Amino acid sequence: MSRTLARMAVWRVAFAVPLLFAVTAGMFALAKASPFDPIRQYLGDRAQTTSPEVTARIRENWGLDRPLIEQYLDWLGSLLRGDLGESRSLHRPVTDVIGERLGWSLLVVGGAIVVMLIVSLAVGLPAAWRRDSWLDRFITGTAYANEAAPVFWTGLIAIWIFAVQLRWLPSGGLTDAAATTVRPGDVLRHMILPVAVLAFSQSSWLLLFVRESLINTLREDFVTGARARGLRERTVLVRHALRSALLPFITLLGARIPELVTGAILVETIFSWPGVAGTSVQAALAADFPLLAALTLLATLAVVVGNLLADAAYVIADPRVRVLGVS
Amino acid sequence: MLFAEGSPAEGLRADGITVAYDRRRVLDGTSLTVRPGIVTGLAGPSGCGKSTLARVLAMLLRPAAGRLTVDGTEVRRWRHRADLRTRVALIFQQPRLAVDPRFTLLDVIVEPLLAAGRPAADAIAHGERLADEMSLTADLLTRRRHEVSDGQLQRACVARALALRPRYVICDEMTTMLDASTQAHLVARLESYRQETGAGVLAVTHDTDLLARWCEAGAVHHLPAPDGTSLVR
Amino acid sequence: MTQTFDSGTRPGGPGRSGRSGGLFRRDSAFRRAPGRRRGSPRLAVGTLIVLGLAVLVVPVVARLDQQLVDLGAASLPPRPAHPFGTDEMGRDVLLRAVYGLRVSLLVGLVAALVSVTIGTLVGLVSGALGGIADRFIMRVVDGVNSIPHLLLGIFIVAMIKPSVGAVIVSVALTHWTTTARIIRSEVLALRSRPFIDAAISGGSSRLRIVRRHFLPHLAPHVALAAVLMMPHAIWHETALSFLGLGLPPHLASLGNMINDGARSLLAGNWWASIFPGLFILLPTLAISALTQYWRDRTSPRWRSELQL
Amino acid sequence: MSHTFTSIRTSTSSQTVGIGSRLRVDGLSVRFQISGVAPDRATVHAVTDARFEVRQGECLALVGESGCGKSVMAHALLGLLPANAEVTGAARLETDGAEPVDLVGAPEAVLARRVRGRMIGLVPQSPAAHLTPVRTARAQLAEALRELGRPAGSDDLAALARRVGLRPADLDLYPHQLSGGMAQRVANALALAGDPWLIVADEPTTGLDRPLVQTIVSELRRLTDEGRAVLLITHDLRAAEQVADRVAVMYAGRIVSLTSAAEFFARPRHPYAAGLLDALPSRRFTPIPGHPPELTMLPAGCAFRPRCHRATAACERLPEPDEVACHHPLEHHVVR
Repeated sequence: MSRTLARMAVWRVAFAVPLLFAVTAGMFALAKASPFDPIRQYLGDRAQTTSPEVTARIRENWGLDRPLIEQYLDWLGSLLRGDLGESRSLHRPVTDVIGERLGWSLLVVGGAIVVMLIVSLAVGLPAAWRRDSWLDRFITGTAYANEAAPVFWTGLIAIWIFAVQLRWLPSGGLTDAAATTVRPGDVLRHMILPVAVLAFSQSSWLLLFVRESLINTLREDFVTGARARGLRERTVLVRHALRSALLPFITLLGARIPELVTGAILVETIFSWPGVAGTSVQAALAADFPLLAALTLLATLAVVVGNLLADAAYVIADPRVRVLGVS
Repeated sequence: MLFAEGSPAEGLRADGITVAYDRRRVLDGTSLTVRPGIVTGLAGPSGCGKSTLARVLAMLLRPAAGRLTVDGTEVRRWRHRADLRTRVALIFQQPRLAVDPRFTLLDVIVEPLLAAGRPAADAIAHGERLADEMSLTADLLTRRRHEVSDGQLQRACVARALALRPRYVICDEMTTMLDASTQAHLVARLESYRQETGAGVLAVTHDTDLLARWCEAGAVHHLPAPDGTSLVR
Repeated sequence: MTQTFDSGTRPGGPGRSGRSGGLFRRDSAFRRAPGRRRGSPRLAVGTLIVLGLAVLVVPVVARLDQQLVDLGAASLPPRPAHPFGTDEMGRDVLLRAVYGLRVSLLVGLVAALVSVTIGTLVGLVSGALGGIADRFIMRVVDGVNSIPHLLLGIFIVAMIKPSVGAVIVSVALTHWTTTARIIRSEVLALRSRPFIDAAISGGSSRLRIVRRHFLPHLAPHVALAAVLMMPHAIWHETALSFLGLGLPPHLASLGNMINDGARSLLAGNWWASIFPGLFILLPTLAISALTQYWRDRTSPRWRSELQL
Repeated sequence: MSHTFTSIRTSTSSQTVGIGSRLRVDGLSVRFQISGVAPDRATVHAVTDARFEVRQGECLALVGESGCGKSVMAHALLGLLPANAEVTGAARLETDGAEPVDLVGAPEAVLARRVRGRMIGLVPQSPAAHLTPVRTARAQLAEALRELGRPAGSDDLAALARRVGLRPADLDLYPHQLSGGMAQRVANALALAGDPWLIVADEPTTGLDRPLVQTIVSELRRLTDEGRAVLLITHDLRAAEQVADRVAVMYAGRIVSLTSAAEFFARPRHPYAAGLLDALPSRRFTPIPGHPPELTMLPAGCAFRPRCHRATAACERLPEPDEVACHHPLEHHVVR
């Protein structure tokens, strides 16, 4: 089994390298084709007043006049050395910008994953168990409605209800406006709404999947086989139906990471949470290529690692795949 | 022989056929000849490559090595490009998988005739005659796959196989899923076709009674078990 | 013999011996009705017709001046004159929401069609070629899929000036992968079916097999993919607009409206944000309900393999 | 004390003197309601008015063309039918010294705790599909033994494995790694885990090679000689011939003939039974004309009438259900 895992890990890494190269090349090409002129954007309103020679000299020492390939290789070289370059909009090294914000994003996304898992299992399984009862119809209905509602809209509604009307929770930010230091209790209170909204928006899809998977498994021959052997209903459900129904659940968690990142971008924007995902919006608004490129790479890496972990967990859990390995 | 075109029927010969599925060698230098006018048998435990050999004989699977000749002409091109492919008909074990879910039974029978360019009205009339020979009643012909039993579906598949009057008919476990009465009926129909046209039939099955009753004496080939271990495993 | 019958049961299945449906009726899950047809699609169809008419008729009847600002009527709560109230610039929320919906539907439709076309072509090529080519194409698909859609969208829009075209391109370029994967697996599954071998043995040419077997089977999947892609595309267009990277601010777009409304939300006037959101929710919910109903009816109908 | 499989006849639980336990099926009918089709075709009459008995130490073979409703019988007896099935009539398990258990009305709890695995053991069709794919055979066997209150130590498992012809090491395989024969043996072991007195074997020989069918048939024979009752449901007449004491023939959901095996195989009196035997390659190899009727549109009277060459006007009426349900049974049909 470990041989399969090793083979799969090597295969995934071998595949990830060309992918990251392709992503960087794509982004670089798109950036070069973009109508925004980095020099004028850097100079901001001073651009009209500076003489052409000055802009030419800036262009030169930024190396923007060199052939594209050279610029790309130069940029890639620095990238590999860990120098992500300078953020044009924040005028600080990209590594610092990401360094101070990544932690907060992981906190919200991590919290959302935990809540998402618990909610989708706790609600999806009884819905499947009592299929077509009023409970099931209510759960499925809300899940489909939530699936159709954009997360930024549900976020605003959450703010309106809990922050504006009921005043239980702060409407955004990391700490109270007045606070000078970052106290855990304060951060926790500020974290509740973002995590809840992100988890709620993601769990509806997962919940429907868990329900569907269990319903189909209950129709399988091996469940009838287990019942025919005289096992108690609970044993059949837990040790036979659930075990094989929840297997694909693991791989799909890996597949949901891109949606999770999408959700994080929107949630951090609504709740003005100082995370790295929200920063990508400012970077985009300012056409800040270095910061945006780094963030996109970071997200892609997160997804590749996520898929690797999910597939590894699947190989461990499902004996059928253990020998063949996941392609 | 009653075949209109082509060279005299000398047999469907497979020599030294080798087929491997990702490292596992399913057929290793297997040879078999389906002589015209008689019923040849092919037996062997499940997993010994019977179905693979059947698909090679029907020119649907290119072997890794070996030669296939149809009445003296060597087969060089396979599947779509094999121009002798309508001379050999293959009947599958699972009728439900061998029929497109959207086709009615009549569509199934008539499709080869239409593909050969026969005008629609003429093809349908011929198709209805073929269906009648398989005692498929008219009301069945408008039904689709999920509205008929395996037995009725396999009768349509046999009618389809005989539509272009093939010289060789390969029955790959044709009646394994069916009951004795339907089996007796299908075999009787193929026997009358063989006597009428002098076609060669290959019966692939592990049912020893059927082989003994249907095949020519002494014309039954046995393929070894896949890993050579005792059959009971 | 497996006589296959289509067997979804009527609601309340006669098999039950009349036990009332208590809150947690002690009735084993194994004895529950094996899946029931959903309600009728009338509500969903009705919603789509109403919205469709609104989008087509209203812009002709009530010309909307995009630039008009009437601070006197700023942030009025819902009232007969303004059923959805007015926003902080005094513009009628309902009228702008209809215009916004029109743009969203347009963007959604075009983006869905473009992405489904690309996806179908890639899926067909990958499925038909098979072997090494298929594995390579699928690696590319996995690659594009591993970049979060919105982030890629943001990147594309950031690099080309925000406009309707930019949004369409970004949504289309990020969503063709799901369709490609569906079409490819359908083609691969179909190719391995014995009835394709039977057609080949029966003399059918490659072209005829595609026309008689592949297209009729793939058409519903392509249509379903396109229909399912619509709400997803609307969702992304409104998200980009909400982030200020979608349609230009002055243009009435549901995303912009919700974003503008957000500022006044904290002051308690909720209508400027909440109502436009409904215009995103309703079409999406209606489309998903319709596809759910359609999938129940046309997928190989729920079949109880009665082992007779 | 490892779990030894003493033969039922000598074990104390059943008196060798009394008639022992038996299954009595009396007027059992199973109908399925299906929707989405025309009302007149909405009811599938899978089993109608079945009446038979199986005693300990006896093997009853239930034979018939596929699609005649015999496999539904196995699931009906164990209460495993889906919810859209309506089961009426009676099927009683009668054991000496205990009041009878009626399988038709029994709630799920009684079936799960007292009947399945303990009184009735099911040997399912396509055994590999009836094993949970993500758990080893050993885990499922040990779990079955524990739930049925039997010792489940490693030597008990080894004894049970050897009992059905498996090496103990085979138990560590997953279902997808088992060959056809091994899966069949694991299914037998699971069916015997609770030492039930009635074994229901649902098409145990379908799709298996001849030599494998031989081992299964001799295993079923051994179970009967051990004193268990065996209900063999199959369309493989050759297998039935080697193990059945009595043969019930089913056609279009009804039992049309219930006779001793000797009489069925040598001198079949029901036209359909004769037709079934004549169709065998080892006999006349002549088909029965026509098709079996749809179970949704059964003709009035004897369902075999359209295909029977001896049909007369009398056949409009349903024949009395006795040994041979036919108005004009064959008297001296010799089967070559």
